[in-house]
Order: sequence, then structure tokens, then C-alpha cells
Amino acid sequence: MTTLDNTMKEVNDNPDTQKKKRIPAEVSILLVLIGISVMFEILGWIFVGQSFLMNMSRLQIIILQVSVIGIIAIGVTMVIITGGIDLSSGSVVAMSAMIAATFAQSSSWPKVISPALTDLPFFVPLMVGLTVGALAGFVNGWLITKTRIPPFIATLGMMVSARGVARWYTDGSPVSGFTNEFAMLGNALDRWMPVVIFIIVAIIFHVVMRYTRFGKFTYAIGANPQAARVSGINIDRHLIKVYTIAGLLVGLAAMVAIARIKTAQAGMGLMYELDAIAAAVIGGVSLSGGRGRIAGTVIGALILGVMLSGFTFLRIDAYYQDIIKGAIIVVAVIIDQQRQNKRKKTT
Amino acid sequence: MTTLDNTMKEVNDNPDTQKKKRIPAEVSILLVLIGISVMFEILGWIFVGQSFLMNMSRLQIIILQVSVIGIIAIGVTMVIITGGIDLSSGSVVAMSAMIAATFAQSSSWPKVISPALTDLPFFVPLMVGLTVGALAGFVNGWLITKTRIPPFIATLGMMVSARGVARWYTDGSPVSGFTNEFAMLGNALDRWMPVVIFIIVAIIFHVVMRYTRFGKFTYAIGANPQAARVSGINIDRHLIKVYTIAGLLVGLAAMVAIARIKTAQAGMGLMYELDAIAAAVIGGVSLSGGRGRIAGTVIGALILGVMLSGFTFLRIDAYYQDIIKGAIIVVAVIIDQQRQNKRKKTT
Amino acid sequence: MNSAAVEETVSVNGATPPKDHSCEYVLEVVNVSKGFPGVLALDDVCLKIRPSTVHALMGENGAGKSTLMKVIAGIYQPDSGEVRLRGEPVTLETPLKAQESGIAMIHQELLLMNQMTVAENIWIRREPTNAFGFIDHAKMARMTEELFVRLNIKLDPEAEISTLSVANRQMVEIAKAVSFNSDVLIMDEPTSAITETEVAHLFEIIRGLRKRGIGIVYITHKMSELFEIADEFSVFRDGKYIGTHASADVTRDEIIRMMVGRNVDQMFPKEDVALGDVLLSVKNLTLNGVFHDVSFDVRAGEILGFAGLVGSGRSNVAEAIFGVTPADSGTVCIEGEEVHIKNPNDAIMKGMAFLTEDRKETGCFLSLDIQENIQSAVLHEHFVGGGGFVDQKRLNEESEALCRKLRVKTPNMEEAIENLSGGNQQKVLIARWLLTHPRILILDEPTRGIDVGAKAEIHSLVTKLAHKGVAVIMISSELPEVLGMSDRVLVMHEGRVTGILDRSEADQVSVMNLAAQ
Amino acid sequence: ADLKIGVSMALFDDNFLTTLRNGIQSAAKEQGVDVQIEDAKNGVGNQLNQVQNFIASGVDAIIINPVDTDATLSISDDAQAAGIPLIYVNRQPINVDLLPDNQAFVASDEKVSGTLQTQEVCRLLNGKGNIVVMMGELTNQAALQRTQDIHDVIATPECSGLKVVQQQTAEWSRTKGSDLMTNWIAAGIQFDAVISNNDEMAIGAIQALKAAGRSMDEVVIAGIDATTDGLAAMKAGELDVTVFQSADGQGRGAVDAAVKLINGQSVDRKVWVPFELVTPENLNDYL
Ligand SMILES: Nc1ncnc2c1ncn2[C@@H]1O[C@H](COP(=O)(O)OP(=O)(O)OP(=O)(O)O)[C@@H](O)[C@H]1O
Ligand SMILES: Nc1ncnc2c1ncn2[C@@H]1O[C@H](COP(=O)(O)OP(=O)(O)OP(=O)(O)O)[C@@H](O)[C@H]1O
Ligand SMILES: [Mg+2]
Ligand SMILES: [Mg+2]
Repeated sequence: MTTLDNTMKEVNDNPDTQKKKRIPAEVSILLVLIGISVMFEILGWIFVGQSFLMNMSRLQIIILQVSVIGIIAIGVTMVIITGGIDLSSGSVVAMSAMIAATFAQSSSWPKVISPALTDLPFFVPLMVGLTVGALAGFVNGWLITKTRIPPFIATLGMMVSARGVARWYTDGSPVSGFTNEFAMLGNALDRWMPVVIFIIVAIIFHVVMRYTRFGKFTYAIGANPQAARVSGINIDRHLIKVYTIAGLLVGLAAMVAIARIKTAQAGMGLMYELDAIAAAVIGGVSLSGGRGRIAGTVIGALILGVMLSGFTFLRIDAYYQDIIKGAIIVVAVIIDQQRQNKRKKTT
Repeated sequence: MTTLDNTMKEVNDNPDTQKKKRIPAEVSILLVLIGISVMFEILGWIFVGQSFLMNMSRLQIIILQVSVIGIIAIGVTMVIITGGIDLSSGSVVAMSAMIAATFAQSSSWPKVISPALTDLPFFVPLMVGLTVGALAGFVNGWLITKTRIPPFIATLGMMVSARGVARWYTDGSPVSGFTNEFAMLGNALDRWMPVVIFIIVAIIFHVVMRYTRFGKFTYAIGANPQAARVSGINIDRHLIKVYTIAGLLVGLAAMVAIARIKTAQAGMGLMYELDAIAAAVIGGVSLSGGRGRIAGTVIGALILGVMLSGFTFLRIDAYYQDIIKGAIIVVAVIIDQQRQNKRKKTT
Repeated sequence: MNSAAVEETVSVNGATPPKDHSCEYVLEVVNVSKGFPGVLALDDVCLKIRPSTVHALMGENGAGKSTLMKVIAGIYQPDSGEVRLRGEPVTLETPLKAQESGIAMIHQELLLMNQMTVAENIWIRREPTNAFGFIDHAKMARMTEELFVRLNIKLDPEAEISTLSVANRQMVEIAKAVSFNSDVLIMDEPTSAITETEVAHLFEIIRGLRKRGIGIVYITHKMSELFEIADEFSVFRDGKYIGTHASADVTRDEIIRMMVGRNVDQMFPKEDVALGDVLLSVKNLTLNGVFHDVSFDVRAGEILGFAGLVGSGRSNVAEAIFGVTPADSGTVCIEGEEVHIKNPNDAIMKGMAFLTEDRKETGCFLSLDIQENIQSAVLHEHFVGGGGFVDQKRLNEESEALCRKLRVKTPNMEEAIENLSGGNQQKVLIARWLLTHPRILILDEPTRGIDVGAKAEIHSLVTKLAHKGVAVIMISSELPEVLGMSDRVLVMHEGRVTGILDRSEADQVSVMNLAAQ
Repeated sequence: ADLKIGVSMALFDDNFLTTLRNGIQSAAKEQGVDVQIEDAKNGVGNQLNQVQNFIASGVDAIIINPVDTDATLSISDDAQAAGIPLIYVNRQPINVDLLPDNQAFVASDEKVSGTLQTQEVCRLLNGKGNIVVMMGELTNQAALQRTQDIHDVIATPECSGLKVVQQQTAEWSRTKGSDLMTNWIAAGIQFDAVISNNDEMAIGAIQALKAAGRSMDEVVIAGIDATTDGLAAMKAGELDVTVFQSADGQGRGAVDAAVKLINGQSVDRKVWVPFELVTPENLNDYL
């Protein structure tokens, strides 16, 4: 199969032919994104008589609605690159959100949960949210490295437990009535704030993954843990770091989400983990580890956003939306794979 | 000729060491099950003043409530052993259920969906359900083998699409009013029917996986697909078979489920895929493929069932139930792993 | 590691001053024992390595050589005993600690991050960083190139490992190990995946390192290498230390006797077999861009050797015939009848068997046990009854008989193949194909990583099979093996057959001439 | 041109909301209005996105079935900023008393549902007995309110003989309701009535009770919603009490209000569609 097929490829290790290979893998998935957008544009003119893309508020909502998933997906990307998986993101969003929200309420709100904790500066709930997320991530990482259970199980356990904590924390009642200061996190800059945070996080982790040892270790562990170990990398320590950071990003995503929608609910974040994983995988991150880039994940998230907005734009029946969405996820990955194969063959 | 004698001796099995090795891997997970049950038994006497286990109707409900998940988990076990994953089970339950249910209605019901299709013999809806499930599985397998996209993505796509089909099929309205004959599938034998079906399916696939070529191929592909191919195994064809059978079992589970609760709803089966995967992994099936047994999965499913019933029995708050459930999933796998390691060391 | 330390490791390409030799031994292993479930892999062994010395380790498969090296490299912890560096006892809890103490190792199995580039693999954890702590990729590429220039390796530092051939991957491992500039360099069968040219190249590198005062531990199963490169050697048998000698003082037969505890009469027990009809006939087989116009015949009872340099396309031809990667054009006939083999299953049905060259990638089912590994290729056969049920009892008996014949060293047949030594894994895979009772047997590097004793056994087995009328194709990068075993030798160069020599006319020179053109 | 109304439902997979949705659809058809119905899948974020997408597409009015009734401020603000009329349906938004002129709320008053249900149970039990309560999803306002109603009724003097012996969630689902009831029976819990936050869980309870061989006459079962399955169960003599909430009426009411607001007519800030108690006596009116 793969390796056997590979045998054919490298007929000569001629450095010239190799230079051509440097087209980043993200190009093909970027083309998928463009393809989907153009398709909606054309269909828009035909069926709705409107432009899909030439509409500032639609462009905003496209990015806005994937910012939260996008921030999570960046952490998930790192986790997947190490060869792991994180199923807990959605529930941890809810847990961080519920706990932090009780520190974000304004005293003028009729249903204050902890009256002693109202009108706090915005960084208090923010820190609480980040800490809760990071802690959940740390527990994931600790379980995976110290007890050697598969990441799937550790994070599945966290998924179930964190949801329980989110429900238990306020007995299931939603928490709203945030201070204006806190709400800015999701609404400042004429509502572009979540997008700005998403972009900053993406750039930071793009740099981290490409230009720091932290990034190289992450790839190395995913590519071949044994080789990483004999190269002197402390795998356990590094994995704990990666899961903790992923958790921190989930906490951040939760803060952005509740600041934007101005409420925290125990049921929120449902299936976010799957959307985040889908964004990463559509963006070319390999579930077997060792391969993938932040830029790809960002594009993957945008594909999901374009799809969501496009469906509403074309007024496709909600029933069909799901059917088509499933198909598009599959087709996007197929196209990406096919293009990558072709590129490999032609070099 | 000393070495020759030595080596002969070594192959010439020392019966003692061999006997020790033959303790099946399921023993350790069985002990976890017993441990959890005993824990509930003790807590029961302390806090509720009742026996947990010495209660026929509780035993029935424990097995009953995991029968549906259990049937799914058997298919999922095979899929995981090949090195794949199936995220679509829950949604395919809903899709099979909705479609088959319209063939199972009694003409005496006030809201019949297709009046032409009422009062049919029970095997008609049954066959429809099985076929829909198998078809979904076939599509999964076909996508995975022919387009080479990861199983995670193929089945994620199916998960989203099948849910859409389930909703679209009757515009989201539930379908009830089944013929008595069909309802027997979930209620005959004094309500033991689902359990009986679960046990039969488990035995069949236990035999298939251990004693037939089909089973051996499944393990080989999971252990090393390239080596399997060189050994003359037609991987694509076999994988398609495995996914189709897994889908068929999902269809069967759906039929049992709707016959038992006497209604089919588009929202049913939510998260079943995760419960099924959890049952398999708790039961010792390795997510990296090539390792695992049906018996383990059955025990894993029972652990989930005991937990559910135990919580209600102890009247634990719903909030805490989730928190504890997550922890128990993790702890069960940790204990299993630790015991297996120890057993390896002592032999 | 800080960037100053990186600077230091980089400077290997310059004129490094020789190491300080104040101690007689750089490395001493004292009374080390190490057990695994069911095996005592090391039983109270000792080993002393001098600086500026190539010290070979010899021993049968499973003698404990790799295990000892892994103890020294900090991968395994010994159950008892100690390791001393320059006379000082050290505890090497992690590979990192061993590296920092000046021990580098090339592992028996390739241990590279396949999805990463050559440079990233070599400098992992030691990447050069700029003033802001960010990795300086340009400098890393430069360092790699300098290292490659010094070692005379021609590879693109930016190439991804997964695109390299096994031989080139091995060269990357070698370069990586050298780059540590360590006091002790362990090489566990570095030549098992490379051909004569690369071996010569490696030996040049080793001689250079020896001059700089490094103590080199060199594990090999190839006798010729021992005499060519090693100054002294130690022998292990069944986890026990047997003795150390200067390689100039002993003969080949003496070493073999020390290793296996008995005489091995004949390395290449070639018998003259009356050749039968043509069993396999290949005409103008072509896989575009890989090999072209390959034609040859093999008769019943004949052993056809394939010789050539690494990458000459021998394995690809075998893969094409067996249907792993079917050829684009050309014909294959079995007993004069044209066959269309589209996948390995077709090939097996036609009575072919194919031992692949990469044990780990295309051979072993690591998570399965020995029995299951042996039986994977016969599940289409008479062992399977109606309903797909397998006749397990008969299969197990036959598998066990084969294991006994091949002297597979294992506590029992339910042992996971993962826990066997490389050589024993190889024997299990040979057993897999013997169980299919093939008419045509293709062996790609059948004795890679196999000890002398076992090698002789495999050779005699192949001869016996030929005697029974099996047609054998044997691809090997070990020229003596090809020359010793073959009735005829087919030589390939860059995807083309450059000649087919009869046993009588084939020798080192004639084959190498054709192979290098 | 046709009027365009965007509708965002909290959840499609809910029998009651499905009826409501169908009500919106048929009312829209009758009035010649073009509706686009989206599924927020119980996510506040999804709902906000859908509203913003509607605004971007330029609809004439928006109907919202809120996921979270506390999270309606941003939605109201967005709609107001865009000058688009907005109708909340079925679930009461927290800012219901602050709604601007072109926004309204159409629903039935949840304070009534649980009250009607429990009062009837109280009447059937003559004010004395043990009750088990099956709650809907704990994050759901209706579940909390209906459960609160139960306790409020029990607190009244005439029903003070009622006692809640068990109260757990079965998450609106029939399977979970059946499993929960079986577990209660197995635990030997004694009760005279089951009060369930909806019909589905009540039917689950009935199935479990029947399986355990309990006679349906000796226990009072009460649900809410009067779904088809629920009414069938009542006809079979199994379900004793249910409460009809006119999902269809709410759907129609929402479309009517939206059309009025589009046409510049004024609408009451709260439009109540009444709850109705259903018992075997008046069952035939609802079949
Ligand atoms: N991780 C392990 N678990 C169990 N047994 C092991 C393990 N590693 C090695 N062994 C056993 O220890 C013994 C020594 O193995 P080792 O790999 O050191 O042999 P070797 O001398 O390197 O052989 P070869 O020449 O085949 O590489 C063998 O019997 C092997 O089966
Ligand atoms: N794993 C691999 N990935 C990519 N290309 C490979 C790989 N292995 C070999 N090649 C390339 O395929 C061509 C033919 O290799 P092949 O393995 O058939 O040669 P060979 O003569 O058998 O050499 P070897 O002794 O290494 O097996 C060569 O150009 C080689 O570089
Ligand atoms: Mg070794
Ligand atoms: Mg080869």
C-alpha cells in the first residue's frame, strides 16, 4: 500500500526535483475553500439574485461563527499532530463558561448567582475561564501520560465529567447579565473582536509550530514517539504541555463565546469537539499524527463557516443542510487528498 | 549440538508457562465489572438498605438498557479491530429507525405516514431497517477504501448526513403505532427479547472473530494493512464487508430499540456511537487496531449498564452521575491496563 | 541544550581535537543483567570499550546484543549491574541522559520521524535558534549540508524522510548519530539495509571517527565486516558474555564456534540440482519510471540470484511479479501459460510466495502472535472449511513443526512477534511462506539481520526447496550470498537488466561491473 | 414581492416544537408568506449566527424560538438595529418587558401547564399520596418551571397531603423515562402518581409499569403536551392527565404577529395562547 507505492516515487534523490515540492500542502485545501465559495456565489446569483461574497455583514458572520470553533481547532490541531485526540473540547467549553460566567455578572442583573462576585474587572472571569480550561487539559494530559490510557478514553471521560460539572455548577440554570466590560471580549471592535482573537491565536501558534522547539517536538512525537524518545525528548512532559495548552485555548474560546452571546449555558458547546476535529482534518491534519499545519486548520474552519452561511443564504431546507454538510466534509477531504496525490506524482 | 536441543526445548512448549499465558485478556476487565457491582452492592446496603444485585428486575434492566448499545458495539468492535472507527452509528440508528418505522405501522393508528404500508408482517420493516443500516455501512466502507479518506472523516460525514435523512424523512415528526407483531421484537419473551438478540449476536460474532477466516482477516488488517495485503488479503473488499456488517448491526439495534419503545424519532441514538466505542475500549479493544475481543466488548457494555442502574439505585443526583460516569470510564480502563501489565510481568 | 552547545556539536565538521584519553576504557559494563517476561536477555555480562577502537559485538539472533546497547543508551534500565563512563559509574535513566553523557546510538530498526525532513530529524532537540529563541531553519539546513559534506553524503536536507529509500534513511541515521560528536558511538547492524557502496562509504566514516578518539561499538552478522573494520570483538551467546579478542588473532571458524557453540560446516551449501522446466518466465516487464524491459526465466529447482546496487529496482521487479504494484506492461508466464496477476492474492493462488525486504513495514503483524503471523497467507487454502471456519488444530501443528525446523527461539507459539529478536522475526516470516508450499519462491533479502548459524540454516533450507523443484528468486545485497547460492545471477542497474551470468562466470568483479556499468 | 420571514427554532428533534414548526409553515402558506426555517440545534451561538445571517440576507421579519431565554438581549438588539420586526415564540425571553414596539412574544404561560396537571392529579388522589416526578432536561426553562409548578400546587392547603418521594430527570426521552421507572420499581419505591414534565417520559413510565405487571388503574400518570402518542395512551386508559399546549396555535400566532408588524400594525407585547387540561372526559375533542 502506501509505502509500497512510495517505492516508485523517489526514483532519484535529485535535489532539483525536490525543490518543486515546497508548495505548501495548504494550497490544495485553499482551492477547495475558493471552489465552495465560488459555487455559492454562482448559485446565489441564480437562485437568490444576490451576491454571496460581496456582502460585508455576511463575510463578517462567516468568520465570526467559526471563530470559537477555530480557536478550539488550533489546540485540537496540536493534539492531533502528537497523534492524540481531544473529545472533551465541547464539554470543557461549557464547564469553563459556567464557572467563569459567575465571575462576570453585573450587579444590576436580577438573577445573580454569587452576589459577592459581581462587577469584577473583565480579566477576573477571563482568567478563571482560562484556568478551568487549562486545568481540564492538564488532567487529560496527565491521565494520558501517567496512566497510559488512550487519549480517546481520557478525553471521553473528561467529556462526560466536564458536562456534569457544567450542569451541577448552577444546577443547570443559565448564567447571564455580564458586565459590559466582559461582553466587549465578544463584541468590541464593531463585533470583530472574536475574529481578531482568532487571528492572533492562529498567528501565535503558526509561529510556535513552525519556528520553535515546542513545535518540532510536537511533530516529532506524533511522527514516531519511539524515535522522539531516543532523541531525548521528554514525551510525557511535552504531551502534558500540549493538552494543557489545548485546554487553555478551549477556555479562551469559551470566554469569547459567552461574551459574544452574553450568556453561559450548561448545554453549550455540544459537538464542538467534532466540528473542531473536522476543521483540522479538512485542513489536512493527519489523524495518525505527525502531519498538519495551523494554516490548514484555519482554512478548514473557514470552509465550515462558508458552508453554514451558504446554506442559510441559499435558503436550503434545514433537513437537506445536514445531508449536504456531511457530503461536503467528505468531498472536501477527498478533493484535498486527490490534489495532494497528484501534486506528489507530478514532482 | 547443544543449541539445537535448547531451541527445541524452547519451542517444545513448556506446558506450565503456556497455561499461564492463556488467561484471556477479558478476565481483568471482568474483574472490573465485578468490582463495580460489588461496590454498588455494598453502597446499596449502606445507603439504601437494599441489595443491588439480588433483584431480578434490576438485573433485567441492566442488560436491557445496554442491549441496543451492545449490538452496535459488536459491529464497532470489528471496525476498530481493523484500525478504523465508526462515528455514524448513532445517526444511522435514527435513519434506519425512521425509515423502517413507516413500514411497521398498524392501520388502527390515527397518524399513519404511508397508509399503503400498514399492517405488514414484522419482517418487512425489519428487513428495511437492516438494509438501510447495511447500506449506510456499505457507503462508509466504500468511501474509506475507494477514496482513501480516513474512517474518522467518512463516518463523520455519514453521521451528519444520516441525521439529516432521519429528520427529512417525515419532516421530523415521530412515527409510532406499530403492529403488535413488530413490537414483539423488543418485548417478546417477557421483555427479554432485546437481551436474547444481543446475546445471539454476541455469540455469532465471537465465533466469527475467533474461528473463521473472516475474523483472522479482520485482525490482520488492523495489525498491519500492508503485510495483510502481501499475505494475499483483499483489504478493500474485506473492509467494505466489515463496515457493511457493522451498519447491518446498527440497523438491527435500531429495530430492537424502536420495537421496545414503540416509537421512532429523528433525534434518537444521539451519542450512541460514543457509548458503543466506550464499551469496546473499556472492554480492551485497542483503538490502534489489531487487538480486542467480542467478549471484552460485551463486558464493557455491561459496565456501562451497571453504572447507569447503580446511580439511579443509589439515587445519585443527575449532575453527579455524569461526573462520576466520566471518572469510572477512565478508571475502568486504567485498572484493566494495570492488571494486564502486571499479568504480563508475572508470567 | 543551549545554543552554545549546538555550536559545539556543529563544529564536528571542523578539525576537532582528539578526545582526552586519560582512561583506558571510555565505557565499561559491569555485571549487567536484564530480564523480560519469560526471557533473561542479559545474564551478568561485562563489556569494555577502549577509545579509538572499533569494537564488534557478535552473537546469534536473540543473544542480547541490542538489549545491552539499549541499556547503555538509557532506553532500558538494567535489573542489576552498572555502567561506567571513563571509570565513573553513571545511571542513565533516559536516552537524553545518555546523550548528554556522550553516548550516541544507531538503532537496529530505523527510528526516524518519517513525516519530517532530513534536517529536522538530525537536529531534533538541538535545533539552532536565533536571538529570539526561534528556530533558524536556514542555519539548520547549512549545518546539515556541512555535516553531509564531511560525511560525503548526497541528500537534500529539506527532503521528507518518507520519500527516501531505506538505504538513504539509514544514511540519515548514521549522520544523526555522528552529529552528536559523542565519545561512544553504538551502531546496531547499520549495514543490514545498504549495499557494498554504502558500506564502503560507512567504513570510511567509521575510520575517520576512530581517528578522532571515539569508541565505536559495532554490531553485525557479517563476518567479512568484522575483519575489515573491527579492532577487537566480543561474543555473546544466550544472554551471556563469552569473551573478547582482537580480531587479528582469530579465524572466522573460531568466531562462529564461539557464537553458536558448534561448528557450522558450510555457509553456502549449494548443491547441484537437476533443473526442470521453465516455471516462471518474465518478458519485457515494465513499470514506467521504475524499471524497464525486464526479462528472465527461472526453472524448477533453480535459484536465480538478483544482484545490483541499492535502488537498482530489484525489489520493485519482485513486487510487480507478485502483484503488489502490478507492472504497466510486459508478460508473466507460469509453466508457459500467461498469467495476469493483479494483486498478491492472485500470486499466492498461482503458487508464488514473496518474502518482502522490510520486515517491519510489510512483514510482521506486530500485535499478533507467532501462530497468527505464520498463518496469515494460507487462509485461502485447504485449511479453511465450509463457512470460512479455520482448521486451527492442523494449522497450529504445521506452524509449530515449521518453527521447530527453523529453530525459532521463543518461549511459546502464543508469544507476540513483537517480543522476538529481529532474526527470529525473519524466521517466522519465512515459515509463513513455507506453509503455503509455493512452487515459486521470491526472497527479498532473506537473511537480512540474521546470524551466521541461522543464515546457514536458511541457505540449506533454500537449497532443499530447490531440490524439491521449487523455483527460487533470491534478491540479496550481500554479494557472497548471491554468488554462493545462485545457479545464475541476474544483475540490474537503474531499472534495467544489464546481464544474466551463469554460476561459472559470476564473480565479484563481473557482477560489480554489470551493476555499476 | 412575497414577504420573507426567517425562523430559527431552538431544536428540530422535539415533537412539540415540530408541531409548532408545522403550524408556522401552514400559517405562512395560507398567508402567502415565504418562511425559511433553521435549526439552532440547541446552541445559543448557532441561533445568533442564524439571526445575523437572516439580517445579512435582508428578511422582512424574524421569528425566534429561543434556545436560551436569558440570551435574547443580543438578538433583540441586532434585530432592532437592522429595523427588522422580531417575534419570540413559545419560550419567554428575559427582556420580554423591555421589547421595542416591533417585537413581541407569542406563547402559552408555562406557569399554567404544571399547575393544571398537578391540580388534576391532586383531585384524582383526593389530595393525598406519594408522587414521583420525571423532569425534562435540567437546562430547560420549561422543565424547571413545570417542576416548580408541581411544588407550588403541593404547597397549597388542599393538596398538602401529596409528597414527592423521587424526582429525577429522564431528559424528555421515552427510553430514559422507561429506564428510570424500571429502576424505581426495582428500588422498591412506592408511589400513587407519576407526574412527568412531558408525555414522552410518561409513556416510557407506562411501558415500564406495564412490563412490571402493575395495573394502570392503581396509579395516576400525568404528562404534558397531548401528543398523538399521549392521546392514544389516554384512550387506552393508561395516561390519566395531560395538558394541551397548542403548538399549532403558537406557530400561527407567531406568523400572524410577524405579518402585522411588517405591515406596520401594532401587536400586544405578549400574546398568550391558552393551555387546556385534557382528561378522558374531554379526550375526544383532541383526537
Ligand atoms: N521488549 C522486549 N520484550 C520481551 N522480550 C524482549 C524484548 N526485547 C528483547 N527481548 C528478548 O530478549 C532477547 C535478546 O534480544 P536482542 O534484541 O537483544 O537480541 P539481539 O542479540 O540483538 O538479536 P538480533 O541479532 O536478532 O538483533 C531475545 O530473546 C528477545 O526475544
Ligand atoms: N521506501 C522507498 N520510498 C521511496 N522510494 C524508494 C523506497 N525504496 C526504494 N525506493 C526507490 O525505488 C527504486 C527501486 O528500489 P528497489 O527497492 O526496487 O531497489 P533494490 O535494488 O531492491 O534496492 P534495495 O537493495 O534497497 O532493496 C529506487 O530508485 C529507490 O531509490
Ligand atoms: Mg539486535
Ligand atoms: Mg530491495
